[in-house]
Amino acid sequence: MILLWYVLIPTVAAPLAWLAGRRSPAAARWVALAGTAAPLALVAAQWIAATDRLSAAFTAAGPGAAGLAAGSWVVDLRAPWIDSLGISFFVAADGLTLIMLLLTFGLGLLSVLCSWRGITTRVGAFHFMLLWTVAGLAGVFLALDLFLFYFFFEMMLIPMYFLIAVWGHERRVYSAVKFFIFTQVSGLLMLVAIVALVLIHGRATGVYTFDFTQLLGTPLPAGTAFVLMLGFFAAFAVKLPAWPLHTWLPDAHTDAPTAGSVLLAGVLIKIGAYGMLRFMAPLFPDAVAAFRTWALALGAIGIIYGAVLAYAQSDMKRLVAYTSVSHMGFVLIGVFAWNELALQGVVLQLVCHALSTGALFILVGGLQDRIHTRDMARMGGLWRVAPRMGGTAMFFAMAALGLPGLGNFVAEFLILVGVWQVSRWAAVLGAVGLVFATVYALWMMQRAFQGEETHRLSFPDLTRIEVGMFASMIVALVLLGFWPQPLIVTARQTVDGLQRMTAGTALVAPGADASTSTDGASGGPAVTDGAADTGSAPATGDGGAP
Amino acid sequence: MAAVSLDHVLALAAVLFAVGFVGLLTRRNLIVVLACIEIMLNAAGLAFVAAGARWGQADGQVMFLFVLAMAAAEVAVGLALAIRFRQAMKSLDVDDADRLRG
Amino acid sequence: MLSLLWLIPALPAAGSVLLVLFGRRLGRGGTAWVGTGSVSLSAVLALLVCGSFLAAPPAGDAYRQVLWTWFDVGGFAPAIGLHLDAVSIVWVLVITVVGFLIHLYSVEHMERDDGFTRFFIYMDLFVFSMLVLVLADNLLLLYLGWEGVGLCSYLLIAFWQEDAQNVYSGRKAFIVTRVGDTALIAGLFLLFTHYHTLEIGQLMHLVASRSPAPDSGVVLAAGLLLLGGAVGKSAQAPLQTWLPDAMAGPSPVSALIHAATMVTAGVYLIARTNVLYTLAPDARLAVAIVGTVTLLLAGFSALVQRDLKRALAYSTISQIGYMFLALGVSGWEAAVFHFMTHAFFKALLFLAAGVVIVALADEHDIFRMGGLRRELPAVFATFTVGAAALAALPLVTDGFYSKDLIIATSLGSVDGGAWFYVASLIGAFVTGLYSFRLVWLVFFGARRTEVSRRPRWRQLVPLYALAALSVTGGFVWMPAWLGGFEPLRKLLDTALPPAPMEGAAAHFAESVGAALITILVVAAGVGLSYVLWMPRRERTQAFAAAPSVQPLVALWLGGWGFDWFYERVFVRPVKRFAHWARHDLVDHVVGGIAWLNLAGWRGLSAGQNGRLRGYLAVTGLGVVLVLAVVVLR
Amino acid sequence: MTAADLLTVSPLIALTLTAVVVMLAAAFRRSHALALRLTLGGLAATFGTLFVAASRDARAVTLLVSMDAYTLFFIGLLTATTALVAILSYQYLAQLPVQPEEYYVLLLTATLGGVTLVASTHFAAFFLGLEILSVSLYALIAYTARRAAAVEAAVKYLVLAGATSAFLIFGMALVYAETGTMTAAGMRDVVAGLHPGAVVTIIGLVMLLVGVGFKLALVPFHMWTPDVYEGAPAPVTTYVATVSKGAVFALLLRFLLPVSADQGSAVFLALAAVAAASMLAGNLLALRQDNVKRMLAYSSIAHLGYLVVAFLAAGERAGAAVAFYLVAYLTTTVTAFGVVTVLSTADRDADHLLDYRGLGARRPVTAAVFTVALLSLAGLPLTIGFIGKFLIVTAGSGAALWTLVVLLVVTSAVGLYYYTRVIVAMYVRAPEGAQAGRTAPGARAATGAPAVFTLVALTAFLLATGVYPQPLLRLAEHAVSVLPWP
Repeated sequence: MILLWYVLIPTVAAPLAWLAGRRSPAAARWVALAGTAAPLALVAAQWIAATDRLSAAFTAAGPGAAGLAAGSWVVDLRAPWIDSLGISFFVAADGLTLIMLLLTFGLGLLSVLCSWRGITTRVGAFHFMLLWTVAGLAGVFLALDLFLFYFFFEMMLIPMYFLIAVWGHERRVYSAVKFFIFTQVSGLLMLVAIVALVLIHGRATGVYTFDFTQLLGTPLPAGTAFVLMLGFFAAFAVKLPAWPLHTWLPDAHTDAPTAGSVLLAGVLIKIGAYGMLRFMAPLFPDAVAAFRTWALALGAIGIIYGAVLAYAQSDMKRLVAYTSVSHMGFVLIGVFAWNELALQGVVLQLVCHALSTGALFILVGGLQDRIHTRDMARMGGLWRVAPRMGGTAMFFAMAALGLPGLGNFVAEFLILVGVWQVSRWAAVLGAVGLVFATVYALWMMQRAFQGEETHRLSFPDLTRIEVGMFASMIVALVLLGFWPQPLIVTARQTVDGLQRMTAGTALVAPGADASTSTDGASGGPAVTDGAADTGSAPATGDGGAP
Repeated sequence: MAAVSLDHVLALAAVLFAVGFVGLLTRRNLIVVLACIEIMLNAAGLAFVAAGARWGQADGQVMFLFVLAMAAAEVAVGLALAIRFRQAMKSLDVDDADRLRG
Repeated sequence: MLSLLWLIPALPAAGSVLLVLFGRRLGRGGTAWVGTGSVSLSAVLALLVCGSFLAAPPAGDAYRQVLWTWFDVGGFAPAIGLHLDAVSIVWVLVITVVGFLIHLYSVEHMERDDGFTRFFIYMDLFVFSMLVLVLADNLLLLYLGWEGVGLCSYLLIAFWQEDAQNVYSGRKAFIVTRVGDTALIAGLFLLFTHYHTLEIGQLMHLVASRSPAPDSGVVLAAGLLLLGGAVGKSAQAPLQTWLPDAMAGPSPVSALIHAATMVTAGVYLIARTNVLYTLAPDARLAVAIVGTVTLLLAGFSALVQRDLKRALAYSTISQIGYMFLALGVSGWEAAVFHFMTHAFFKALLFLAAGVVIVALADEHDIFRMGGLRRELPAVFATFTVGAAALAALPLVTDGFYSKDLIIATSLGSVDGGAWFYVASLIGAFVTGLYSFRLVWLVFFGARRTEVSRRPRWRQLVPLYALAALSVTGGFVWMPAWLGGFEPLRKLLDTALPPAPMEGAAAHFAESVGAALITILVVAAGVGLSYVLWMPRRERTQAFAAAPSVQPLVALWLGGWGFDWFYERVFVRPVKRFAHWARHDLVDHVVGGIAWLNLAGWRGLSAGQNGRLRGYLAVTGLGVVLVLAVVVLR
Repeated sequence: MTAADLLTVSPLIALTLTAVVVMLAAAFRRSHALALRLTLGGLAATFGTLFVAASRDARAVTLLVSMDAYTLFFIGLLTATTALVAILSYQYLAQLPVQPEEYYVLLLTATLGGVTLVASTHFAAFFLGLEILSVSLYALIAYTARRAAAVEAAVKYLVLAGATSAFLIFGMALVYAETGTMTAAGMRDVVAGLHPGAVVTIIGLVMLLVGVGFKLALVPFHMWTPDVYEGAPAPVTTYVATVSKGAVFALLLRFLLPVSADQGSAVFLALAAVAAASMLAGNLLALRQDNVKRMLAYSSIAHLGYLVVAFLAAGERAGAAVAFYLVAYLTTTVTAFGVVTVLSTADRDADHLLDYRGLGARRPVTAAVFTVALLSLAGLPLTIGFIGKFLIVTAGSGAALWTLVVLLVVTSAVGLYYYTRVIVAMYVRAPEGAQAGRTAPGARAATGAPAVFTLVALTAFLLATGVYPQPLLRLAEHAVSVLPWP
């Protein structure tokens, strides 16, 4: 049942925050703080409690419910929902889920904090929307029923839309609608693909169900699988965003309020990667393999294109937004490389990018609150005015360009080394992207913080809340840079499981196997027949874990 | 007595129907427009009578009665509306009714 | 004692973190103590650790200390591990000792600067990164240090960040070196893919045991890729363009980073991975060619510079070219030797130059200096020692021993050749020419600018110490004809293969005759420079300004037009594209779709014109259309 | 007809009696409140009789009507919707200079027509129901006859409805002439056995569809929709948008159900083309529409297009999807137009986008209700509209109607644009001066407590069903299970 609380707490806190907001803005903020801090504490506790389980070697094999029962999943809850369509309220968490939940609530907390002073109008409603978004995000990462997943996937767009449209900046309406339409269209395409998959599965087996674990391994003709995979890919590529479906992102990020940008960049776009990992590739491994070259090309183009466009911006927030396009290109090529190195890199990148880009958005937001512009042409030399801010910006600029010693480097290195096994040119282009990253990061620093201070600006340096936020993010990034092992261990069973689910398909090339890891660590191809004996055991159930 | 074939009657009904519809398209006076609708309805009624005759059932004629009744009701409301129309638009030209658009 | 190895890099790191957290509260005095103190402790510790290493060499002549596993993904488990052997010892000692001296110097040099604390944060961070680089036991950790020093280099070049030009120079340094790093990291990918480890010792062992067989292409590729990284970091052709601009930073920075330590990281990397180059002769040849070309290009550029520090920068490039040449002809140990001596005298030169520049109120132009022999005698003395070492004046300077060794190796090594030998001699001649040109122009002749500030002990002590080292540093490896006292060589032999000196050429190269040739060439260079810039200074200048010569001088002054070329071929096209695409090309497609929708709306809305008969017509038309489709199908 | 039959048709009788009672009551005592109460009471009684009828298993009552679960489901839907419209009308009518009592009579007769439609199994009942509905609507649309717009709307509706009725009857006659059957069962057989050579039958079917398509406002018979929606009084618009369409669609399913079986047949193609055109044109037409009533009119065109997609997908699931979507669409539309009604004043209806500027601040509850309704129309999660759209996608995918499904997906994205325009107007602060010269009617309109309560209750229904659709879905499945699925 603990999993339900992750959705319920913010869901309940949301209307409370609204009501509290009618009394006083501060009350709403505190409610929202509690509404994100409580599940954060909860998920942290669960993480710690599950350490042993997570670090145990991957025991089970094979896809489906068997894999679920076999220890990689922490808790799962299954309740009937819309029986007649085979839809159930099926939530479960494994290591990857825990990581994503940590990210969701952690950045949710930061979003509340960074709005503490910036948001002054309709405070209650703002926090209502914020908590609602968080609830939806949590649901997305927990759902294992494809309908439920889609339900949450679409649901959280609504509050996010409001966050941008109501509390956003100049072109907020345009950006919000663009964001909304992009994600909706692609989401609906995914819905069509989901439904088609369910129907095909139903016709083959007589069981109509949206349960992801049962849908795994549905035999599909190659052409059909490819089309269905494209449906999923469309949704996740828009979310990610992959070039050329990215154009909503710079607008949305630029015009969103700081909290919105943080959640967008930190968590929302991670759904794209999460969905590819969790659903797309295991469901259609051969189709993904067939699409690999194209996806790698899109990812590589995205890396370079995003970086070049970031360089070309004069709006600082827009610049940061384009860096996301670039960084998510790494995620895309990592996912499609589909070996242990790359996948671990992807997971790490999700976390590190959330921290580093989130911090940059908070920073730009703080800057905008102070000098009422994001145009770097109207900045310059701000280091002299606010040295702490300058130093912080420098740190996160370095994170953005993948400086070793910070988590981003480990992530990007793992991704690239994994991609290298599959496609050298994609890895090389990715590495070239790092050069471009250097160009835009340093250019941003120069225009905003270095150079001559000509505009005679004067404003207070970082506040205590801000120092606290940035310090925590800096510590986290450095920690991840030198000791990312806890995260890797947490995600390991998930990654192993994914590898095994897709073992024997074109996605996991037997030749590439040796170069990754499986030969050294656990040996040989995955044992799929082991599924039979563990499969009879019921799912772990509610009592299995805290 | 040589029976008129069904096809001929239907053709006649179709011609009547077309006349009515063309009248709708070409005439602008509301009263005439209403009359054109009558023509079309009656064309349909004629077709029903012929169809009933083909199958030797009373159904076709019953339907014709329904059509008549309905046409009467429609004209009643239509004429009442025509009065209102005249008051509102100061004319009976249906083309004058183009305030609702876009 | 050896187990304290980790403290050597940790101390400067701690100093840096302390300054970040408490820098403001510490004040200038406290900052100086923390900043310099951490490095000095590190230096003392380094001496102790290295001493105990030398006194009782551990098994295998290397000491490895694994602190923790960095990460472990599917068997790829690089460690945060340190590796100490003869090569790292040389580097660690130079970094910490020279680093300490430069820190001490900086306390006085930077005393009036607003960014005092920031400066020491960066400097400590740099020392930390550099130590990680040379102590890393695997290539990934090495890469961490590698990028770390790149960052610090950027931060310090752009230290006076109010001036956009400085920031530009900093960015240029970072970006250009990162271009090389792309090659390096690709090399890492390649090596890992084939050998499943990046631990240097294990990797070299695997490479050696599997070669020459199927991997020879891989080894060649890996060698070239690593060379790419080295070229970037060590400012070798064709990525040398960033170093002259890097002189925008404070002089101690130039001394520490852009002369003594960081720029030799490439030398370190290639020496470390010498197995690759031994097994891939083509890659090694590439190293030699890069070195040769660079030492000549940079030497001629140094000849015409007007900015004191730029001249020194070009000389640095040139000297590192020597080291690359040495590496390329399998003279690994010679390269390391030259690195060490170069660190001493080049740091000295930069520090002295720093004093001069500050003394003349930030005057960089050597033609507006002059006559400082009497005004700044200590500086004159030490600078001259440095210049002499740079020019490799025989016997009394350390530069002579190391450079002569390289020249000899370039001829005598089985991998060497006459071309390399000739080139290195030309280089030596040019070096003599430009190094003493600086001495004549700066310290002799008429005084042109007032001296406003004179060095005190914190600056003088490092100058004297480095001058002493510049004289004595070479005595650790005397050539055979001087008695063959060579403890350094014995030390390095434990970690590096000796240069393969065989045959008649080697015999000649190691003889007194060859040394005499070198000495003569150097003397000719120095002598000519006296003639050109002491008695005949005006004529020389007139000659240089002559229309027929001017283009060549301009070419050399601009570093052979590399900047010009890159600007047009790489920078501008990208900038132009970025500017052109700044509103996102893809967005135009989206806009087009929106426009189509809008057009549809307009068209359809025009139909809703409120005319009843029109509506009827549409209905009728619809019926006809549907019927036509249905019936005629 | 037996006494048992009388019990079975008790909903029809109850509704008829209600109309008579209200009319008589108005003759004796002119009281708006009384008329409303009687109306609601009668509708409640009708609703109650549904349970009586449901408990009996007698099905067909004469040839003309069938009181099966399908019929009862839709009668319940229609009476409930009518009751909601009646409640929402009260405040609106009270502030107008008209005699309001007959309005309710017309409302009830129109509903009677609709109920007859859904119960009909024969052309006669079909035609009768349709005409009762239409004639009542003419009067309803013109109810505020002092407004020229209302008269114009009524005239347009009358002429077009009359003409298309003629098409319908002619089509019926042709089909009857060729096949000799006028029953729903017979029609299903005709459609199922249709071969391309039967030209007259096909022409007849198409002409029949013209009449149906007009009522449903499918392209190209949609032209009247925006004008009538705009011109009619807001509650009447609500009614036109809901009851009349729901009834006709229920009928369509009953009579032409086998169309979906043969995807190559002429009628199928015709309907598919109509559906595609409706989705496309409806959504595009609404794109930049500043008049909210017109915008909703255009959007209704698109929604009916979606429904036809589900209709064209064979199978019981698709039938349930249609039934569910009709419930979703009707309740959502009532909510949306209910907001328009509540905000309207004696002078004019609150139909311009500018009227909604800043509504979120002025009337947060009403704005929230409207937002939910719009989100439901857009088919976003947490609302009933989402489940409805999901069911349609499922149905369409099940029948492999990929072109239509993808078109649905793409065009509904356009829908997001115009729905959010209204939401934006309500919540996003307007630039200075944009509201100059425009009065905001919502600020002055008295808040009718029952109306607002109704709206909130409706909103709760939209949300509850959006989160837990299972009961309603079961009901819909049960309702369509009685149809003779292939």
